[in-house]
Formats: sequence, C-alpha cells, structure tokens
Amino acid sequence: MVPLSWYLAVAAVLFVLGLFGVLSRRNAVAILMGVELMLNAVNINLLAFWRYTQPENVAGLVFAVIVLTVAAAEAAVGLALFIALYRLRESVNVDEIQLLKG
Amino acid sequence: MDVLKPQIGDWWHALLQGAGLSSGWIVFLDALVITLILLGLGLTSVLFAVWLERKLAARVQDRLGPNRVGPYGLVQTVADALKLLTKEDITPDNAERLSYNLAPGLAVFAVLMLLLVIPFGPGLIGADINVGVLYLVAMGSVGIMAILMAGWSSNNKYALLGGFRAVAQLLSYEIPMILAMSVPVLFAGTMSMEKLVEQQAHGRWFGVVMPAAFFLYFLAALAENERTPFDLLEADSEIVAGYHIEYSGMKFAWFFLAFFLNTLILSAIATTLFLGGWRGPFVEQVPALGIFYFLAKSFVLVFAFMWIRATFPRLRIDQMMAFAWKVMVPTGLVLVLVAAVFVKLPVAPLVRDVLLFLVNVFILLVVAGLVGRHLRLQIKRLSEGAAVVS
Amino acid sequence: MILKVVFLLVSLFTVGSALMVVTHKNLFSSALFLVASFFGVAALYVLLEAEFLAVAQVLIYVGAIATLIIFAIMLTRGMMSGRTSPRNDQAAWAGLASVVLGLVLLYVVVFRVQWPVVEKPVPPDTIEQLGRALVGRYVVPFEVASVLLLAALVGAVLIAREKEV
Amino acid sequence: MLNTLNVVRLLPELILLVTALVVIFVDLYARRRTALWLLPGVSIAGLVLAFVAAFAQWGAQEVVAGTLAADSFAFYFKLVAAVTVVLVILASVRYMRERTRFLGEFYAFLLVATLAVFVAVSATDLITVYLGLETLSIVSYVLTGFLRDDKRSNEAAIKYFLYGAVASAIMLYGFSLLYGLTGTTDLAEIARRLQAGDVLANLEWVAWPAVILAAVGFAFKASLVPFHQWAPDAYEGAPTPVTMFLSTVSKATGFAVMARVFLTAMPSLGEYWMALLYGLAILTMTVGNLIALRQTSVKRMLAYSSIAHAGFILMGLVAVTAPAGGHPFNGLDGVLMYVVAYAFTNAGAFAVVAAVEDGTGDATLDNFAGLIARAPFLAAAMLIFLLSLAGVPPLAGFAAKLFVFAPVVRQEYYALAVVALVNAVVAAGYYLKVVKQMFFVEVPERPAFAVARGMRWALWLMIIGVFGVGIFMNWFAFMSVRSAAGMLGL
Repeated sequence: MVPLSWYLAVAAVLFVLGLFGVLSRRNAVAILMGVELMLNAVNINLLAFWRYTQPENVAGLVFAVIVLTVAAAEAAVGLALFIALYRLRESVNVDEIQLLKG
Repeated sequence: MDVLKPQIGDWWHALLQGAGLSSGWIVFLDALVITLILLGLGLTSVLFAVWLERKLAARVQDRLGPNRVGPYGLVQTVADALKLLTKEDITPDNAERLSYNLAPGLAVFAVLMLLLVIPFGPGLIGADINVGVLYLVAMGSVGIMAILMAGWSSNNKYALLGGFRAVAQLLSYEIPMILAMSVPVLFAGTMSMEKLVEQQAHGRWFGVVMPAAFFLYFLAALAENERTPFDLLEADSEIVAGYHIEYSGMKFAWFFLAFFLNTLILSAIATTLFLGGWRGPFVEQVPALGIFYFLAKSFVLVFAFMWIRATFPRLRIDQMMAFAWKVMVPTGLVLVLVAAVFVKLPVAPLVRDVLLFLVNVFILLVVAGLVGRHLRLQIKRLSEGAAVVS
Repeated sequence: MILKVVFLLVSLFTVGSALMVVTHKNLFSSALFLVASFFGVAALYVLLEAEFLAVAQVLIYVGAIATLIIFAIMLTRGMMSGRTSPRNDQAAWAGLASVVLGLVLLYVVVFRVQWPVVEKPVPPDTIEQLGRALVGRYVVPFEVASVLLLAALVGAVLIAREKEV
Repeated sequence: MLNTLNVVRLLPELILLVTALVVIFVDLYARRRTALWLLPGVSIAGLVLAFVAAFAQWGAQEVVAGTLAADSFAFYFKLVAAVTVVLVILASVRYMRERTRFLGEFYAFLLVATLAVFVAVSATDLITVYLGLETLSIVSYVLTGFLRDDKRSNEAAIKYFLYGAVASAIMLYGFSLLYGLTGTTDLAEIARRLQAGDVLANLEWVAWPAVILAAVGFAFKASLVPFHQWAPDAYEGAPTPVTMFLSTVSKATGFAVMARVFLTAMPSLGEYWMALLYGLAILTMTVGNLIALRQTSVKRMLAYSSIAHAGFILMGLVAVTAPAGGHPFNGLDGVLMYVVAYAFTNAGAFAVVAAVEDGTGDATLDNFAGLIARAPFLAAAMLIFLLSLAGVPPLAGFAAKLFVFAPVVRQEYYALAVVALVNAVVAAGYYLKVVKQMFFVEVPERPAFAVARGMRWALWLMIIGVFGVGIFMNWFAFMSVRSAAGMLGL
C-alpha cells in the first residue's frame, strides 16, 4: 500500500501551489483557481486521513462532502461578483480596483 | 472476473491459464477483451444508427435516403467515414491549438467512458461500480467540457456562441435528468446499474411503474443529446453548426461519432433504468437473449429520438431555458418527493406500484395541462396583440 | 508496487497540471489544466478507495465549478488580453514565501509527525454509512449546506443578472 | 438517529429559516407599497420570535444531533445577534429602499446570515464550525456586493470574497491536520485525544501549524491584524446597514467560534494559542488605531477603529482562566461583555453614518461638519456612541473595557495592559476629532435634513442599549459569567 505520507506530500505541494497562485496572480478568476487547488489539497488530506487512520468512521468523508458543497457555492457567488465587476469596469484585475483606499 | 459470466468467462480463463499466463496478465487481457467488446458493440451500433437516422429522416420527408452502397444503402456510413478520413484537416489560424485538437477526442472519450457501466446483458458489464448512476452523470459533465473547449478554441464567434449555449442548455437539463434518474435509484435503493436491472424483475419496469419519471428522463436526454427540439448548440440556421463550425475531416468525424454514441448510450441508460435492461422472456435460460433484448429496447428509444428529430421544429433559447427551469425541474422535484414517500409506504408492493403509477399519470396530466394552458394564453395574447397592430 | 507506480504517475500529473494552472499565461489554458488537476485528484480518491468522493469530485469540480470558471472566462473575454503580465508585482515574493511554506509543511507533515496509521480495510457499506451519517449525526450540517446552496444560487443570480432596462 | 434529535433546541434556527422563506414569498406576492413595511416587519417579527425561543432555553446544556451545542454561551451570542440584526433592519429600511429593488432578497439574506451565525456560535464539531462560518461568509459576500451597480459595493465584495476564500482554505488545512492527528472532528473528543499518549508525542510538531492555520480563519472573520486588509474596504464599500452587521455580529461570531474551538478543543495547547493571540491583540489594536488616526472618511475611520476594538476583545481571550470561586473576571466573560457593548455602540455609530449618508450623500469628515445645527438628534446620538467607544463611564464601552482589563491585570500581563491603555488614549483622540467637527465647526449654508422613522427607532434603541449596558453592568456581567461558565464546562 502507498504510505500515508505520500498523499500528505502531494496535498501539501498542491496547497502551496494554490497559495502561490493566489498570491501571484492579478486576475480574480485566476486567484479563484488557486483557491480551488487549495481546497482540493485539503480534501486529499481529509480522505487520506480517513483511509489511513479511521476507515470505519465516516466523519472525514462527511467533511469532504461538505467542503465540496461549500466550494461550489463559493465559486458561484465569486464568479457572479467577477461578472458584475467586469460589467462595471471591463477588467477583473484585482490590482486595478482601488476606489477604496486609505 | 465475473464479467461474461457464466460460461464464456470460465472457458476463457481456463484457456488463458492453460497457456501458462500469470494472474496479472489475465487481469490485463480480461480488461483488454472487455474494452474491445464494448468498443465493438458501440461502434457497430453507431454505424447502424447513422444509417437508420438517414433512412428514417428520408422516410419522414418522403425521400428514399441512401440506397446506392450495399443493400438498402447499409454500407453508406462506411463510405462516409472513409470520405471524411481523406478530407483536409483544417486548423484556424488563431485557434488555441492544444484545446482545439484535444476537444474532439475528449468528446468521444467522455461518451465511451459511459459504456463501462452499462449492463448489455446478464453479467456483460465493464465494471459494476456501486456509484454507477452517479458516474454516468459525472462523465456527462466531461462532455460539456469538450464542447466548451471546442467552442472557445476555434476562435470563431459562432463557435463561442455554441459554447455559451452548451453551458446554458446542457447544465440546465442535467438537473431534471439527475432528478429523473434519482427516482429509480431511490426506488431500488442502489446506484449500481447491475442491481438496478435486478430490481426490475418480473416485468416490473420502473418506466412502467413511474411513467412520468421516464418521460422526464426522455425529454432531458433529448436536450442532453442536442437533438431537436433542443438542438440549439449547433442550430445550423442560427449559428451555422455552433461549436464544431471550424472542424473538418477526421476531427469533425469524431464529434459526429460522439453525437451518435451519445444517442445510443442515453437510450441504453434509459433502458437500464426504466425498461428493465436486458430482462425479457427466457433470459434465465438463454443469457445471450439478454443482449438482444437490451439492444432491441435501446433501438426503440433511438428510433423515437430520430423520429422526433425529423418531425419537430427548434425551440427558442428562452423557451428552452424556461421549460427546463419552470417545468422540468419542479416536476422532477415533485417526482423525487413522491418516490421518497412511496418507498416508505407500508403497503404491499403491488398496491404500491399501482398507486405510484396512478400518481405518476396524474402528475403528467397536471403538468401537461398547465403547460397547455400557458401556451394557449400566450397564443391568445399574441393574436390579440397582432389584431391591435393591424 | 503497481499501486505505488500508479500513485506516482497520478500525483505527478496532478501536481504538474496544478503548476501549469498557476503559471500559464493564458487564462483559458489555466482553466483547462485546472480540470486536468481535478481529474488527477479524483484518481487519487479512487486510489484511496473513496469512489463516491471521486465521482462527486468529477461531478462537482469538473461539471460545476470548472465549467462555471470557464464560462466566466468566456463571458469576460476582454480581460485576458495580453497587454499586461498576468502576474502582479509581488509574484517573486509570493514564490519565495510559497516555497518556504511548502518546505516547512513537507518537513512537518511528512517527516516529523507520526500519524496514527492503522491497517484496516474500508468497510464495504461505506456509502450507506455516509448516507446514514448525513441524515443522522450530521443532519444539521447537511441541512445548513442546502440552505447555503439555495442562498448562493439566489445571490449569484441577483448579482450577475443583466441590468434591467 | 433522528429520534434523538431534540427539535426544540433548534427552534431559533428553524424560525429564522422559515421567516427567510416567508420574506421571499411576501416579496413575490405583496404589492410594492405593502412590501415596503411588510418585509422588514416580517423579518423583525421572525427575529423577535427567534430571540424568545433562544431566551426560553437559557441555561440549557446539551448537544443537539452531535454537532451543535445548546448551551448558555451559544444562546448569549444568539440573543446578541438577534437584537443587533433587528437594529440593522430598522436602520436599513430607508437606506436600502432608495438603493435597490431587491428588498425581499436583502432581508432574506440578512436572516440567513443570522441563521449562519446561530449555527456557527453553537457549533461543537469542526464540520459545523466550518460550515457555519462559511455560510456566514458567503452570504456576507452577497450582502456586501448587494448594490451591484455601485462600483464601490462590488469592489468591497470582491476584496472580501478573495480574502475570505483564501482564509477559509487555510483554516481548513489546519482543521484537516487536527482531524488527522486525532481522528475525530468533534471538539470535545479532539480535546480528549490531544491528551492521549500516542498523540502527545507528536503534539509539538502539529500544534503550531494546526493552531496558526486554524487561527487564520477565525482572525479573518474577527478582522485581526494582519488578516484585516479586507475589513476597511468591505466596511466602507458595503451598504452601511451591512457594515453594521459585519462589524458587530459577524465579528462577534469570529470571536465566539475562536473561543469555543480553542477552549473546548485545544485547552491543552493553551500556551500555543494564548501566545499567538497575545501577539495578535497587540498588533491589532496598535495598527488599527494608527491607521484610523489619518482617515478622512468617518465610515472608514470607524472601520479601522472597529479593527482596533477587535484587539481589545482579544485581550479577554488571552487572559482566559477558570473562574476561581465564582470570580467574575475570567477573561471570557470580558469577551462576552465587550461583544454586547460593542454591538450597540458600533452599530449605533454606523447607523448614524448611514443616516448622514442618506441626508448628505456621503460620509466624509466634512459631511459631519456642523451636524449639531442640521440634525441635532444625530449629532447627540453620535456623541454618545463615540464616548462609549472611547470607554467613558457610565456608558457601555466603559463596562466592556473594565471587564477585559481586569483579567489581563489579574494575569499580570502588564505589557499588554499598558499597550492597551495607550491605545485607548490614542483612539479617544480621533473620536474627539469627529466630535469637534460635529459641534464646533460651523457651516452655515448646509441645509438641515430629517432622519427616517425606522432609523430613529433604531438609534433610540441603541442609545438605550449603550446606557443600559453601562448602568446595569452587574446584570450583564452576571449573564456573561454564566454563559462563559456554561461553555467552560463549569
């Protein structure tokens, strides 16, 4: 069987890559993609822990299902906001929106 | 490996073991053979379906249809395929090459993957996974991805419009489709395709017990398959073929293949979920009959698909969306609710089935009545408006 | 052994796609790599014997989230013109910080901690258990999640709909 | 499993949910003129009912369906949230009427947000904690960006969304590590497992990552520095009633969840998270105040001031101790006192801002000039709220500060106490700037303006609240001590 730490390593790398995307991108949609990668990393963690430490207790699975659901809701609202933003200013680059400053 | 059970599988395994192969190789060869069988079954059916569609459309339009190549033009499709193969393969200048080239393959792949969980006959199933129905739905979304890729990467506004419509239409109709599919799942208490067929023994087909759910699935499948009256993705008279406008030659053939495979598979799913799958008289004695029954039932549905395509006009996009969200989704929700209540109803199965049938017919009638009333009102309003103008 | 090789291939594919997601210049290609990465993660779930989650992953992430993202990209297509760099000014710092954080995480999570691993098979009725848990102990989260989905649906429509004339 | 579910305990949540649906249907079928008063009326009625349902169960102590606690701690926050949201609704009647057509959705979203708060503050399972917080966040994004044709509202929502999504992902990673280490998502069970032998050996390596990563999510909701960047923008750009909600209820929820997770799941990691919060508290109040000093928009100034106040609230958590011999100053009761005092005061200040925006179009310092002549009631109300924010006795702010300073001193965290004291003085400085502008700057040519009726009621209620908390300090202290004890398991 594949050792648990391998899964954790993949998850950690995925998480960090997502974080890098979040920090380094200008485009709001690209940032959202980074967030999705991070959430995927979390789910890998949850499922790996479920499989390797508690396969008979479904708490980890439930958690992962909830994360999936919330991710969908979050993406829907976020993308709606981006579309509204694009309507208002023809751009979704986050460093170009700075009406609010101080 | 319980595939191809019972006789052929044992014979085949004995043969392999006799040849002195290790178990790893046997698993591999098993998988290979299953893949080949499924592919063969799928692709020959497509050849036949294309011919059928052309013949049928011709008959509806009072023409003869293909009649030159082979008897009754049966080999016409092969000739067409060969022609497409030799045509020039064009890639638009500013196309996004990777996704442009990947899209047709992905479209076919998404559909072929569906073959994996369809029980063509007793034991003749690629893999009986316990989330089979969910798998079907999930793979359906990959098909949407292929259309989006094709629509975007062609760098053509009509293709892009096709892509937009794909999201709007396919995603919207996926919801009533899932609702309709979850009715038999709820009733059978399983998502495994194999077990769903098992539950429909003795002619107690879910499609008969719950005609409304079957009808809902059928309509949603029409839309998922981009067939008239829901063929807005390619609507040749509006957006000149939509997402595959730029494709030619082999790549176009792939889309074409995916389209027909999809027709077959949507029918096959309907057969499995609602029409008892491979069940029929004497299947227990002669398992091979199962395949025949399965294909026969599926092709009845395919026939219905084609008939509708040849007869109906296309809907407008707002009508289509309104139909999905205002008619089909509520109906689907009601049906799921009804099924959930009836599953727990403490009466004899036969009584329950009859009651469920009656409720389903009632729901169908009510929905049809409401839609009809709405349409009549619209027509009346339109004609009054026209009267004022003139 | 075979499992390990498969795992390595799948995770290489997943991580590679993820890398392309965060570095590719073209937003649309990024989104496609995101889809690839989602598939890789689904494959990892299969390796973890969580078939239900794997299928749900494809259904929700590929079928809903990625499709929405691509749809949003298509709707706002003017925004990915090549005028400016897709990276912001702090990209270098972000890279550095990410690498450091990644190394720390890897060191801690992979090498330091002894996770309480047990060698147990997955019970065959896991999906049934999951279903029962969702209407049993976890019924409140389940219901709240449905409220959340409804609210998100209404909210998204409210914010993104066309201006009325 | 279902028959063990005590539905009565979920009554407040169910009432809110039903009310939200009723509001949507009223919006669908009522005529516009009727809807204008019926929608807020129905919403307030639902909140009052939820308040009653929560109040009737005060003193209960049980776990509902394994994932929600029905204890005094949760009920305390539910009561505060219900009251504050009533005030928010009163304040938003005219404000929203003039800015959007979608009033039904607005009130329904406020109710769903309150529902999310109810779930989050009583969550005893990592899953419900996450789901409650995230539902609150997602609904808040929509509320913040509700005026979708207003660039500032949209921008505020997008910043809020991006920070929030990242923070919640980071928090989740921390949760997943906790789950991996303990094999459970139940908070009390986690605490038990954290003391087991096999886990202890690994604790030093997982403790920091788990605590820090989880704290990021809470710190985001409570807008602690350095996870505060979204707050000023969101507070300024959001419709002002929504700002009232975000800066009070939403923030209080962050603290409630933080307190519950840290105290019930990781009491054995106390030294880790207390050290972390100690640093965050100092950072938060100092940075918040320093930036607030140089703001020209009152709305934005209040936004930074509310960040600074989060630092004060945090002091209570840093100094949490078991209440020895019924001693009132155990830190946690300070948090609770501060939350209720702050809810009235800050909501009041933002309500005045909303009223001024309604009357003059904007909320810069300049718009407040000579307010005493143009809208004397508003000016007087603002004076009371600002004094309370500054911590002048006998107002609510004083009681709140007393209850967080006392435990800090008792714990002998003198450095923290001194920093907090200096900060309180600095804050008084910029509050007085607004007072000076309102009372001593004369601008003759500006017209007077009236205050909407709902707003006037809301302001009166909040003034009463500010005085009430300050004068009947003992009663509130009693309540908060009891609810704190309820959660600390005493």
